[in-house]
Amino acid sequence: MHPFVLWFHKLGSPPYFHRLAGRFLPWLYALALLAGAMGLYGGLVIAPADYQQGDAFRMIYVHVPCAYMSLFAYALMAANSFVALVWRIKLSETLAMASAPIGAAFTFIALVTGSLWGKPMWGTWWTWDARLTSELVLLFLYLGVIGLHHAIEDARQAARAAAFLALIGIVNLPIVHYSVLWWNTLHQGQTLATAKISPSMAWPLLSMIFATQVYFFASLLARARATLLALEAGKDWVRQIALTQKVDAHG
Amino acid sequence: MAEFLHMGGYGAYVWSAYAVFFVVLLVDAMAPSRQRRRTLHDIAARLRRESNRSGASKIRSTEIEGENR
Amino acid sequence: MATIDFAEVPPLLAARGLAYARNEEAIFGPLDFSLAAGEVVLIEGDNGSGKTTLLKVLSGLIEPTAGEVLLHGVPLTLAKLSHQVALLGHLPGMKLELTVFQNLSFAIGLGGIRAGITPHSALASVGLAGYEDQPLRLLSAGQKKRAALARLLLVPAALWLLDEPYANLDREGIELVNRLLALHASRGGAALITSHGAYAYTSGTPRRIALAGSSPSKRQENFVGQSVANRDAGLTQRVAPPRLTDERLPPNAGSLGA
Amino acid sequence: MTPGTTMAACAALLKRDFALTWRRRGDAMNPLLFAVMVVALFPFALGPDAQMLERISAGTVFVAVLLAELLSLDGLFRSDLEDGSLEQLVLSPHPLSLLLACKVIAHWVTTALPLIVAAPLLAMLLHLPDGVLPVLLVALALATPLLSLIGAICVALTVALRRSGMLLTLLVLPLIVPVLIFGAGACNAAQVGLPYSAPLLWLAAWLALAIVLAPLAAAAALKISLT
Repeated sequence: MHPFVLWFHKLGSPPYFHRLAGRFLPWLYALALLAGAMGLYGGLVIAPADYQQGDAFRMIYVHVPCAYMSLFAYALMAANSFVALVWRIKLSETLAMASAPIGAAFTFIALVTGSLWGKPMWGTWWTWDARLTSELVLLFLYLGVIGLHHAIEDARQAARAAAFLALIGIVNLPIVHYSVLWWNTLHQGQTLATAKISPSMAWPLLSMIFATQVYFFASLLARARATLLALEAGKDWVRQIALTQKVDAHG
Repeated sequence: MAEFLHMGGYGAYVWSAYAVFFVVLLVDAMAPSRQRRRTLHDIAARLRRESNRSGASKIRSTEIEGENR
Repeated sequence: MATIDFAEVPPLLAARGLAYARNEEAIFGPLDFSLAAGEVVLIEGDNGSGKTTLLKVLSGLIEPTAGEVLLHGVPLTLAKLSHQVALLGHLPGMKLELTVFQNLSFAIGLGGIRAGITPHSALASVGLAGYEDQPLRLLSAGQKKRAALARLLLVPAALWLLDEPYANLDREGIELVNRLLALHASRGGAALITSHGAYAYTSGTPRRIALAGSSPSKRQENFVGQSVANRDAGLTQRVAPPRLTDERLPPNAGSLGA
Repeated sequence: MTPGTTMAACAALLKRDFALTWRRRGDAMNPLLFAVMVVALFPFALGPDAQMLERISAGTVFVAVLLAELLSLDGLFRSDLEDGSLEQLVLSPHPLSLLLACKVIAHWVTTALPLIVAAPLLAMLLHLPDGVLPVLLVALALATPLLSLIGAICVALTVALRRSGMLLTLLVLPLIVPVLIFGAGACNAAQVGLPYSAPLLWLAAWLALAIVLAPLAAAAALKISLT
């Protein structure tokens, strides 16, 4: 077998993944914090106020990365769900289900910050804009996946059922988006000014997007590690960890 | 500094947005380690229960373990 | 039956290393056994020893965690399952609101009908003649069981999987089940039946498969299958000693040192 | 031994489900009653102003009908699961997707069709203009089977749960947003004199797609939740 394929198989084994992810985790968290700090400094301090929106535009540095990550997390969840359903790989099930709460968190932030941004800019907390509505539907989809996953007792069956729902959702998302777009243009035209963004405003945004992306992977790995421990509770490698942790706690 | 916090009159909105961002992500970041601690605690408790119970059937278990190998 | 060379023909049903686990907790297995046409095998085990789950796995309803089920030597998948297996579980699989006849004709529509039998004759042979137009909910528990048995007679399945068929039945009913099983076996069918041992299974001792109960001492004694008269020498019928998984091993038994 | 044909199996299943609905015909009227009550509540909440009711009529009827159907969806496989018939369906040698399609058809005929028949009455309560009524009926005829098909997938995913009502709603609602938008949108367009054929055609296209794919998805989902 090709060495890469071999490595991939090895990665699929829970103990190996657990060890490897554990080694990466601190670095990922550190990188996310660093990039986040850089982006925030650039966004809040260095970048000039927008000539139209004033300082309100600074919400872009949390809103846009979260909105982007809400879609990215869903895409990753759906991809892992597909692998989990077709090849029944335990790690993929775990990763798919670990993506859901993080994605839901990002979606929630995107909605709330969007609302906070909309109030001073459009004069309203909420508008039935295509993007906002799609984001709301996305949140419902996430909640559905999480709800289904928690409702079914058998852990692996729960993951498979929720993964199936995630796949149906990804078919549904573009349909929702375009139908809302169509519905919205029929009722009211809303045009958002798409001004070109200056470099001093752009690089903090990129830095923040990078930070949320790295944070997402860190949180994903941490969640997947915790879930794998519960899934493999009967296995020797988990018991060893449980015992050594206990020793640590006492000594 | 006050001017920085004021954010040109949008301070309340901007800082609420950032607060939501950090609070939600902080909760999210705490969740895995909490779950991990709980799982390990449960497993350790189960191991303790089993070792208490298994004093009598120790010999048989080793026999079957031998068959397994 | 004697003319068939068992060494050549694959057994009707074979299980190889069959095991099922839920949430990493072993429900049963690994099990190895086979079942030839004309055989009736009793699966024994205490409550919770995985009898019902075993039947569901054998029927293809749920997939085993390890091992495989072979039907006529071909791996069983739900998609390939065709008119071979009839499962009678704890639930009747019938509608209380509908009449006995409506229920049976639905079963026939779904599974087809065995040659030379009608719903009426099937009902007569389970002692329910005259109950055709009675809604199922008006029947007693034992009569419902008999109606479910009539369904088995009608459907052209070679392998019967009966979960606690003796439950809710009086002495006469138990004899009826045994008679039906003997009839089915004599026609070249086979049956696996479960029992937790509280009922008298009479009329010739069938071969037995014991599932691991929860107490280890019992398990040591009764895992060996007893053979019946029509078992052929060409078949290797082995019931593996039920293995303990890591789950049930005490930590000081060496499993952690691995 | 005579194995039954798939056609015979589907016919038997349809016949059984219709017979069952007939036996429980009291319960079968519940969705209809629910829709009537929901529609009747709107004038109480918004006031009897005929013009305003006219404006919201198509959308209200649509929402009421979809909610009523959603309410009945929970029971699509419930009784079959409880008495073991669902296992027999899964174990039957015929394609599970076709059998599930038959169950969806039976469900649609027994719950959605009465709702569509009653839609003119609901529309009249809210002063829907007579000219829009045909559009409403066509839109409902396209949207309700879509809801039944999409709902069947979600019901199949939640069937093994003891209490699935709220979760089922959470799963179904985001999936039927487009159906609602296009169905009610067509009626609203007709009401203000705009062309309404495009949304209806979209609905028809999705229905065609769902008829093919949804039973397959529902069968796959059911197999996951029964393991």
